[in-house]
Amino acid sequence: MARVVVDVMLKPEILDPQGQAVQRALPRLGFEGVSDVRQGKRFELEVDGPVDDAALARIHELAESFLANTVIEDFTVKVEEMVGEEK
Amino acid sequence: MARVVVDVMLKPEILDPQGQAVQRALPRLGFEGVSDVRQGKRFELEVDGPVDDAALARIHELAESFLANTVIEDFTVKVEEMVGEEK
Amino acid sequence: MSRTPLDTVEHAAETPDVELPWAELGLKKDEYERVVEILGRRPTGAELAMYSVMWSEHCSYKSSKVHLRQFGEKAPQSDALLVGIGENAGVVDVGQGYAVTFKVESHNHPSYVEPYQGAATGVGGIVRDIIAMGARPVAVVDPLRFGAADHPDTKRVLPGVVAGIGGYGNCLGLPNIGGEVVFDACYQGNPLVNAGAIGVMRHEDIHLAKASGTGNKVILYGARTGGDGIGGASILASETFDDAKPSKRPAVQVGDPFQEKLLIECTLEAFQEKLVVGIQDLGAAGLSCATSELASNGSGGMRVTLDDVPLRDSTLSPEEILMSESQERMCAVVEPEKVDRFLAICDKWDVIATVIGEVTDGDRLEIFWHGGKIVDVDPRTVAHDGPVYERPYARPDWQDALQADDANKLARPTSSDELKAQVVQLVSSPNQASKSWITSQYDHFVQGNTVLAQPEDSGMIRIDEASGLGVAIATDGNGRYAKLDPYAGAQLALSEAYRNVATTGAKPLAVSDCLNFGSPEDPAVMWQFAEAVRGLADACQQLGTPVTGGNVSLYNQTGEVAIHPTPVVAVLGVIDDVARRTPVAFQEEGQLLYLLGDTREEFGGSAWSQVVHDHLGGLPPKVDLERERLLAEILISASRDGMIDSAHDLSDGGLIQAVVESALLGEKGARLVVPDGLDAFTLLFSESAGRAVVAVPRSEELRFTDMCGARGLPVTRIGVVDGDSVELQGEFTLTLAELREAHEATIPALLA
Amino acid sequence: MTARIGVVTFPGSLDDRDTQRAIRLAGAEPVALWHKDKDLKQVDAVVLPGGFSYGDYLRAGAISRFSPVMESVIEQAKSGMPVLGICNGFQILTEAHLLPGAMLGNNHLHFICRDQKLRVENADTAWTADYTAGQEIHIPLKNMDGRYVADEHTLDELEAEGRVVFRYVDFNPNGSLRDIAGITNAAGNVVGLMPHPEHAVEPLIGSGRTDGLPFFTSILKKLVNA
Ligand SMILES: Nc1ncnc2c1ncn2[C@@H]1O[C@H](COP(=O)(O)OP(=O)(O)O)[C@@H](O)[C@H]1O
Ligand SMILES: [Mg+2]
Repeated sequence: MARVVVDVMLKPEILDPQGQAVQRALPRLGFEGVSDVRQGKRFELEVDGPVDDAALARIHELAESFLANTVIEDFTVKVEEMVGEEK
Repeated sequence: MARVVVDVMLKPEILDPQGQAVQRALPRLGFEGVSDVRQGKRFELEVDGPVDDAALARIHELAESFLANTVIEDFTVKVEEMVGEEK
Repeated sequence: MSRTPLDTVEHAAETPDVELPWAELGLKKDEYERVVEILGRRPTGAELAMYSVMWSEHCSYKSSKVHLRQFGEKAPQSDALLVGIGENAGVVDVGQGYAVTFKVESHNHPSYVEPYQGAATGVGGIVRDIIAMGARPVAVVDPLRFGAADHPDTKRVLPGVVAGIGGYGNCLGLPNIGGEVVFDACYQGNPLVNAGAIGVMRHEDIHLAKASGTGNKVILYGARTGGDGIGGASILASETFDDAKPSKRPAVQVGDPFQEKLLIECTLEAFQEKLVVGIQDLGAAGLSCATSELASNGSGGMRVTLDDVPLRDSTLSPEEILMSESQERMCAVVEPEKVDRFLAICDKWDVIATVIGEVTDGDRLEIFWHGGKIVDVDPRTVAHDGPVYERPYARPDWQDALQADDANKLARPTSSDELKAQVVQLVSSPNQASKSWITSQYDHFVQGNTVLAQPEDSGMIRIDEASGLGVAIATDGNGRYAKLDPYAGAQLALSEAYRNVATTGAKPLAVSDCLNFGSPEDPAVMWQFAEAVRGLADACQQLGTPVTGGNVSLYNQTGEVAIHPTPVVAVLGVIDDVARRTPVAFQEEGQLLYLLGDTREEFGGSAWSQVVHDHLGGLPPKVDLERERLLAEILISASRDGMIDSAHDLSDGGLIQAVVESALLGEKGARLVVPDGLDAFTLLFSESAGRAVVAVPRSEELRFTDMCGARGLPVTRIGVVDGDSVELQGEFTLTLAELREAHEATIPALLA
Repeated sequence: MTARIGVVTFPGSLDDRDTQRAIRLAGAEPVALWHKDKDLKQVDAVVLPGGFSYGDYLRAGAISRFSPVMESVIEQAKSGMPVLGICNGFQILTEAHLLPGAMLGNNHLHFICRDQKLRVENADTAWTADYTAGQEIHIPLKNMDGRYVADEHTLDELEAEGRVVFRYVDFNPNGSLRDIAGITNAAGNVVGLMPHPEHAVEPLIGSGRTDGLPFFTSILKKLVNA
């Protein structure tokens, strides 16, 4: 069992009103110094069996054909490693 | 300038209808071997200035009070390092 | 994980001295002792879980029951009532073989904690009540109350609530056809999120929540069961009772409207094939409620194997499974030979369905887990024999002073300019301003039968394409009036909803209500509650509109401070042909404007007193139910015979508010004159009840005024539909453009 | 003879019954199609109705696009069968790449329901022949994800080929690029739009106008005269 994470973000040239709404709210919350916010989706897939190159390639294909719409979105696939700070 | 990423996911015990819908669709797409899918939000914040501990603490606070509703969601804050494969 | 040994009935009998955490589960000592007495032994953990949730205020109505009885005792004789109080929702005959079911419920507290999901699951819950009666849901309404419009937290709560109601209702394909949005600081920590739904069926399709027929199967279908909303039960699940795991047991549920849409479709298909003997939705208290109610309302007992419940979280204990409030689940009782077909329909709709038990010939509800019997109770004692309190109540000592603080003595405008300024101030105030920023987030069109929706006086749905038969619904409540006089306030809420239905041309038939109050443990609040119920029951009796069901929400208070007593009343009406409906909007220039009813100096609790003086005191407008009935008859006749082409009831904000709304909607102005015997100020702002303003084509003028005269309804000509401004002769002129800006800019400016 | 027009029901479709009613009112025969069946029951045209198929989870239309019925719809559409996608149906058509571009969340982030003014830009498609080019109509609009986007090149191409079928007039309700409310494929048989013509077919109901009826009479005439 392993966790594969697919992050899907709107392409940079596509307007992201959700991200903008967040950014606009920040000063009101007393929060300065953020020049841009983008909001996207994060998928956590629990994969049975080993995540070898073949498995990754298939997840890549899944992301490309299904989890993201590549007309408007970019994606990244990564095998989860715990980074940073967890709440 | 640095990028800080806040990932917001529904707590594991909370129903995730979106993730379930994705998971249920997978076999139809000929994709087996994924035992669970959770869908959450990813916020990419472009921060001016250095991301020191103080800045991270404030982003943490922002995530807790605004980006996530901790009644139903957990979040993680991390400074972006390029990991894995980028499309 | 699990305690050893399993706390079976046998084990409970052998270990009478084990202390159970009844207090943590919300039971009082005498209540726990009563459980022990009923069972003749200590309860098992699972039994304790069931009794504690079913005997909670929310499920047992223990504080309110003694008062609510009046709705039955005083119920007017009504041929229309097919199913009354006590079922999931009341059912009313609307003719041509059609029956309509409707009900309003609250989801106040969850909506404060998680506005989107709290409100969304509120819609989900009320819709399941409607399906459980055998009906196809056809519309929803949402009476809402928030804290001050400019309070920062309102900006968190309101958009989330509205998005949640829309997100769920829109996704279910239910047109939202009415509701209310009220702002008042008293709701700051306790917003009121009430949701109502209407469903339609043929008489023969009415279903009830009962499990009958030995051998019939109990099928649980819909979402898997998770650890939602089971707070206290987790204590029972822990190794030792103080080693709880609360963090894993969310108090707020997440709704899945898509799952609910599938639930609607597969349930209706099962009804259509006559596969269902009894049915119950799973709402508060989940399986505890569904199994005990189905069993106690049926003829036999029931045996359930809890291991067969499909779980989302495999770590759940049996107690938690019994208490889980996971959304989008239903329970059906099905004859054995029809089970396969039932399961096939569920499969067609991708809905998980599982046989979890069967009806037995005894009279016990028995529940098994891992082979052991963990529940063995008389289901009636769980579902119906909960405690009943006669809580003390007393008229609060401040009530006299409040009523003595007479709003009629407040300073009135002294010049035409001041009068004009106050008109603008009124129509732009948050409570009186256009709510279209909110209501445009709701689908009004889906199902293709919406005749009237926001901002009409009542929502109206066609239910028969061939004949044009339709139903109308309006919900109203005025916490300010009720604070001044809860008895009259409840009657005024009913009067207004009744009037709103009649204004659109429909005949009021029946009532549902949602009673939102503070803590019943406060005698002053309990008095407000008792008065409001008495007022509503008396008024329903007099108007001939029975209460068919409703909901009570108590403990809406922060610390010692309760919300205004807020009885919200929904009135359902019927119209033979929706082509005859009367809209709010002015239709044609030249039509004559008539004011129906008596206008008195009545400003207590009025919008004017709030907006201009930030004042609440005095007495609310006088209640005159016979007048309401007469007004309704006139409005209905006039609509049926084509004597009026628009009508608007007068309520908060008075005449000027109504005229401005009709003018803006119709994009046609009005020239008004002050009739003899009234002053301009009273004409514009009085909130006397029992009134409406109608537009009468000149060709109908005589016929209409003769009809009013013959029946004794005061009718006063106050002007004409004309131009592109609202003018009060000799006082002021406001262009429609100015009025539109004033009326429509407020809410977006506060919330967008 | 009359035309048989299929209306697909996906799980979560909402306006399927309304669309069947509109087809009936126009004088054609509505035929219910089921998402799990590849069989199109020999219909002459197909409508993908509005709603929230699969709850609009993942992306509006993304999951439905992979249903069995869509295999047949895609195949038939490519060989010329008229297909109309309304709202969620339009989203499915873009996800299925039968129409270019994509639908995103409204720029104001809210669901919006209103009676929307549109201009008919192309009255030559299978579904718009009963309108005249340039005609302005009012059709109810109700959606969460109505923002049409495509890259500049695609947009220019759509414009150049006259494949923008409807444009929002006076008010752009969702931030759609170039005010686009509906488009067609190069052959003109596949049309998608966000507003709901099926909710503007009876004078008393919904918006109280009948500006949507010509969709259904257009296709009926085309099929009957074919
Ligand atoms: N939360 C809401 N949801 C749906 N409709 C609403 C809501 N709030 C107000 N409305 C609608 O807006 C219109 C005006 O509301 P209101 O002023 O309370 O009406 P009235 O005074 O006639 O009861 C009515 O059609 C009402 O149903
Ligand atoms: Mg009204």
